[in-house]
Amino acid sequence: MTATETPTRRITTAKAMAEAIGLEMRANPDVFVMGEDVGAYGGIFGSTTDLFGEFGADRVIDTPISETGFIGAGIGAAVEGLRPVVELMFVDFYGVCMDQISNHMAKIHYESGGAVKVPMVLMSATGAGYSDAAQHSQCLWGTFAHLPGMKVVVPSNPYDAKGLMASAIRDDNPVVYLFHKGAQGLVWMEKNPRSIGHVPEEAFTVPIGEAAIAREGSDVTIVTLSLSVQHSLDVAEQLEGEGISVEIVDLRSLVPLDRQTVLDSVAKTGKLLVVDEDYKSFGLTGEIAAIVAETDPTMLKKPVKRLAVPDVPIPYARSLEYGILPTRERIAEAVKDLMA
Amino acid sequence: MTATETPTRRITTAKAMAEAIGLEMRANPDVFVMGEDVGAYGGIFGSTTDLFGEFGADRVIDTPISETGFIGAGIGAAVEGLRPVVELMFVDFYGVCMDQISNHMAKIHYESGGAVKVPMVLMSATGAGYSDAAQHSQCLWGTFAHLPGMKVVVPSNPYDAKGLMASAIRDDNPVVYLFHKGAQGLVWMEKNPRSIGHVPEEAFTVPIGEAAIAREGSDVTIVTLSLSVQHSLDVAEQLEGEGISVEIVDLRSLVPLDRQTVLDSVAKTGKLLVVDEDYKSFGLTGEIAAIVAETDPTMLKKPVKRLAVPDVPIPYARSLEYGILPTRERIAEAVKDLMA
Amino acid sequence: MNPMNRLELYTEMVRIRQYESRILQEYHADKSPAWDIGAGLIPGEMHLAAGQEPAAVGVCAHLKKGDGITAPHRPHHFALAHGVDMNAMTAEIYGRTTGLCKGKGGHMHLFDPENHFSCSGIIAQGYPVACGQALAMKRKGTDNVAIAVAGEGAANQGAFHESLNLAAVWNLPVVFIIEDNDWAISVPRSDSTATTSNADRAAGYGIPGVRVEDNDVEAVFEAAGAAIDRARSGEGPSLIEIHTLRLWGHFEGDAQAYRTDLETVDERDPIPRYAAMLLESGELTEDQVQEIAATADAEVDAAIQFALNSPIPAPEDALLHVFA
Amino acid sequence: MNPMNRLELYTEMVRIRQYESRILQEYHADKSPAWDIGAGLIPGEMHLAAGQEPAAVGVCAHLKKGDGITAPHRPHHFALAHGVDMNAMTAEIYGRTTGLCKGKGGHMHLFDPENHFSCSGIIAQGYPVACGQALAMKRKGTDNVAIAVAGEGAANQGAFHESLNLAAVWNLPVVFIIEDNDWAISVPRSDSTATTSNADRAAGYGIPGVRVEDNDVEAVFEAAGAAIDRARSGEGPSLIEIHTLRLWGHFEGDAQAYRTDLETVDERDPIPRYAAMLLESGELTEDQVQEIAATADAEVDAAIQFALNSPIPAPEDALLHVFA
Ligand SMILES: Cc1ncc(C[n+]2csc(CCOP(=O)(O)OP(=O)(O)O)c2C)c(N)n1
Ligand SMILES: Cc1ncc(C[n+]2csc(CCOP(=O)(O)OP(=O)(O)O)c2C)c(N)n1
Ligand SMILES: [Mg+2]
Ligand SMILES: [Mg+2]
Repeated sequence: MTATETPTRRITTAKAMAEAIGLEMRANPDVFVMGEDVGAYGGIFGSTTDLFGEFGADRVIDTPISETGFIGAGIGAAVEGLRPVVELMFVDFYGVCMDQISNHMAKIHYESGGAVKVPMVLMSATGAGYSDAAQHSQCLWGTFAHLPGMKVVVPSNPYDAKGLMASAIRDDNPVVYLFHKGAQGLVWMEKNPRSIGHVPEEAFTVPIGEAAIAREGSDVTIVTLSLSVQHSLDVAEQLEGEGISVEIVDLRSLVPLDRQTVLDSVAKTGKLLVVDEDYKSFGLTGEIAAIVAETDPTMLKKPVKRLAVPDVPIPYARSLEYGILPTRERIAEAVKDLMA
Repeated sequence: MTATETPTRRITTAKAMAEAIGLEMRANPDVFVMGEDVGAYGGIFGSTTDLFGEFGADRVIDTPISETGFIGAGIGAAVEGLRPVVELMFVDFYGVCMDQISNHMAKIHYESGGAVKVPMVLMSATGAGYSDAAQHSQCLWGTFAHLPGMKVVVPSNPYDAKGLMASAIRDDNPVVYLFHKGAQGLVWMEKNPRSIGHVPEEAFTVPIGEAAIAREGSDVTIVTLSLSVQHSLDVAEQLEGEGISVEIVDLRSLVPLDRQTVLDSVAKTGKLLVVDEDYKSFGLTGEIAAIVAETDPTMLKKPVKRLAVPDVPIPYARSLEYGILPTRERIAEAVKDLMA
Repeated sequence: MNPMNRLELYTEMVRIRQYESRILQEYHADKSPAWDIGAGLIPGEMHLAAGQEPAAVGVCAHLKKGDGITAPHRPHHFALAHGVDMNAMTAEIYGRTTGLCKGKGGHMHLFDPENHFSCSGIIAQGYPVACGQALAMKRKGTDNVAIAVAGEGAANQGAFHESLNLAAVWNLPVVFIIEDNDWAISVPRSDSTATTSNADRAAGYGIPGVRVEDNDVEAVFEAAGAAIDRARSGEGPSLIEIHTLRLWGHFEGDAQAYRTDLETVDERDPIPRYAAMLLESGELTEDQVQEIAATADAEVDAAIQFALNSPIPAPEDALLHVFA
Repeated sequence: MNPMNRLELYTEMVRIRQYESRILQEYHADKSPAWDIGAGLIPGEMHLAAGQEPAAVGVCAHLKKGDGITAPHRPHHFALAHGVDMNAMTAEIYGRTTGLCKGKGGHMHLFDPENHFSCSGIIAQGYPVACGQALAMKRKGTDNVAIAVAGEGAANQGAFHESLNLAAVWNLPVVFIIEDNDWAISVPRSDSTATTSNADRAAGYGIPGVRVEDNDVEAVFEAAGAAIDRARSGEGPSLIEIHTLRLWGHFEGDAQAYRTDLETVDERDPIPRYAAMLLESGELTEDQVQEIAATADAEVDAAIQFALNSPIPAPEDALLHVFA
């Protein structure tokens, strides 16, 4: 810790991401950034704020709107030993470049029998809540986590955002880094105060593959991630007043998945609610429930509850959108159902 | 039934698909076929055999290798009231065109508030087992089923292949029709005799959204689909000799998913094995396990077993490939574990 | 071109500008105190097309019943010029049950099947869909055409290439429009595009390519007329790039700090320029200017009132319309 | 070009042809009685490049240490011409632990980092990766180049377009090669491609485009030399389309019933033609012809023996190498 740092320095998640990238860029000339509007604009969701000013157009590179082209170029550069951090502006755009991501970035190391490494970070914005509708509001982390060969991390707060970014850049594997727009702490979007928090100035890492107990509790386990951790913490504080003790597991990584932390918590509480802003079926909520069902279903004192987007595209109007998101109200209701 | 038909006429799955498409094309001039090598070649996996000869290049259209282009064109044509059947040669190529599939084909009806219909079939070949390696051997149905707005069907035998194709073409929604290469009954690939079977000559439908009990049993439920149904049937016959009674649920549709048939079978046997040739995590096996865990985990006399590709890309060498596929041996072993 | 048409072109541009101006105003009206993109009567991203009216008006002047358009994330000008109902469109932007899409689509996903109009928020992905519309029109034996619209940034997306090739190989009645407004969000054309004219790319597909340089509605009208005639008569697709102007930010809230050409933006506004020309030639009078503005104002006002008076969707209706 | 180079070009073509011929033979040797694609010592799809040797040999003659190649599903000729170890490559095709990829990749996924060589089974998707290699080469201050190879069918895929534009905008040292063998599986070029020369498309990116019409290794050598020099000296990318010949089926097992040009295929074989020319000019003797064939035969034989003598991977090794 440097002398100039105040221990309570509080920054946004967006700033934490950019700070981590900047520190790694300073430490390692092989690290560079590519993406749409990552340069002078600083990233549409602030993930590259101020990097262009420090590192210039040679290391913070604005790209054409050619995601297959520049993500593929990131792969080629990584294969040659560089460490690109590539931004896909919204995760919803994965479909124009998923071949490079899932057939190349994720598989080259395996296909090559370990001969080739792809040390690349693919970061992308996720999430709904501000009426950006069906093509700009998805989470889709379940889609990435289903496909082998890429690590998938999803921070819920500024500290983890910085530490996971450092880990991701230093990792010799492709890491998909998904951040929720609503947890970035952006000035122009409604935000939970938890999107701003204490983050040390110096470089540090948060290990990929380890979940965190975001809050200890004894009655009900909520397994969740990203913005839903913030909501769940709010709900847990509120329910504490009603005498319900909620434990919150913040997964932080989906691949590798920290199964043990999930199981330990469910073993303790016997009640599991999985909260996810991704689509419900064939995704995260199913995987977490299955982990318990394949380990020991008798741990469960109640059937598992899955709260996620109910397999509909994200609608535009606020009333409709909040009709399907895992809001605090729905989380609280689900916890209470489990307690009933 | 026509007079010329012998009730025991047996055809391959591939032929059954092509026959269904041909019948629908005869019945409805709005139906047409597009894709790579669907014309004179008859589809790389035989799904359009002989259609070119009957209907010509105007209704059985070979496309450039432009999946985004021609799948998008299918969507545009469907929006205008035609009923295109579009082939994506291998499902592994989804990544070059997934935006059209998941952001357009699947969402237009919803986004339009029901004003626009997209009556399109997207058919694609899936599956491993013949050393086609990491980019030509995937199943990926979990990926499609996770994303809302498209129905997803996966036949396991010639009869269902024909009936589901007819239903898919007549459906006013986009239907993703995934067929396993190894269940097509192709002359140039190792095959299970179950890939050839009795199929009536006339048009008929198999309803989308209804699972089938492929075999009744009382000790263990196998929930599975596609080629794994054939394997599971083989295993069930073998285990019958050892006094184990296996019930097999052939899901047939993933979207909509017939949860009740799964639950009824598990309620009866109390033991659930899910067999899937897709990747294990965040996919089908998790979803099926979760359905039980969220309904009533006490139905389970044993922890659920999930047999799927263990989150690795599909390797090339036969020894490696069969090291990770859900083979008959692994299915039998898993059933026996559940009986132990 | 006859004076009558000129007046119509002018009137339609003013109508669209009035629309965008009012949406601009209404959009920002209730986003404060802390400017919040999700707040207010019009939430979400908002991409307005002020300055780009010549493109939409010049093209759509040639369209008739049955012709289609796929527009991108910046769609209002083409929607209005093509006859999409202003009330229903506005209600959609306000997220109301009377909207084109019952509030499910929003400003980037406007669907009007009657006019074969749609738009999408994914760059260049309307191009393939327009090819499919054109394919259907051709198969049905009509002389209708499909218009595919995208920005100059979109011309570097794979879908652009695949669509032009497909349309050319299949000789489809589609006209591809590129609106070159110099910017793709903050990225100037020179950083994204390896050619100064996308019309040059048409040769790679053996189709005609034209670049209209001066954001002049009549120049667009001429170029579009030739391309649309060609498509209608079965001669196949064309590409038209229109050098136009993004008068405002990429989306509302965009501070445009990156924008090097901001100083000259106002003087490049195509509407006052066109008005001046018509006034000068006597084809338009000051009175008419006032009258046209007033009519547009009234129409837009009524549309906004219609939207405001329309019901907000019930939350549970979010579950409808996944499947037909 | 001096006689020495001609002999080398010839020798390398013969070496590759010998390789493809032997793989053809070995591949089919144990697929019967019912021909089963997954059976035998070499299972899976097999795309051989016989007839296309001039493309690989003419291009790779200019490459040096540090230069890279991304090849498509039909990769052997480029791999061999670029110096990928024949033993390790063959062992990979036989799925052995001594293979380039320990048996995980197979014939469509050959990775040789030492030679910066890779290939992929997804059409045109090697193009962007080559741009990235070129970007790395440029950032590292080397004068190395990346070669991106694809078929004429691939030139209609979006990745082609995005890559050419990206390489041009960023002035990358990459040379894009299109091998036009007239067919994409069963689809003739005329049904897939809206231009008779993909070289025409280069103009849309402001880069040089050349079409080599006659499947002649020397013509390829000339064109490639100019493009590679250009790339090395920092002047940016180029596109070369080579009109070549698919001597055999798309993949082994392809009956080619669709193929209208089958009759003239043999007479268009570029190797006998080149041999005849060199024999005629006296730069090659009949003795040398025999000797070159024998040397190639011996090398290929040794590679196949190496593969056959190598261990088959243990099934549980399938779980290795998901992550580094
Ligand atoms: C595939 C995809 N990539 C990126 C985006 C994000 N995005 C939205 S608009 C835009 C810029 C578009 O520029 P241009 O095509 O020139 O249109 P303009 O906004 O100037 O009208 C970008 C990058 C997107 N919507 N889709
Ligand atoms: C994205 C994608 N679409 C389709 C295929 C299936 N496919 C493999 S090779 C091939 C034809 C390729 O033709 P061309 O590019 O001309 O190369 P050639 O085989 O003639 O060498 C096709 C369609 C694929 N591998 N990837
Ligand atoms: Mg623009
Ligand atoms: Mg070819």
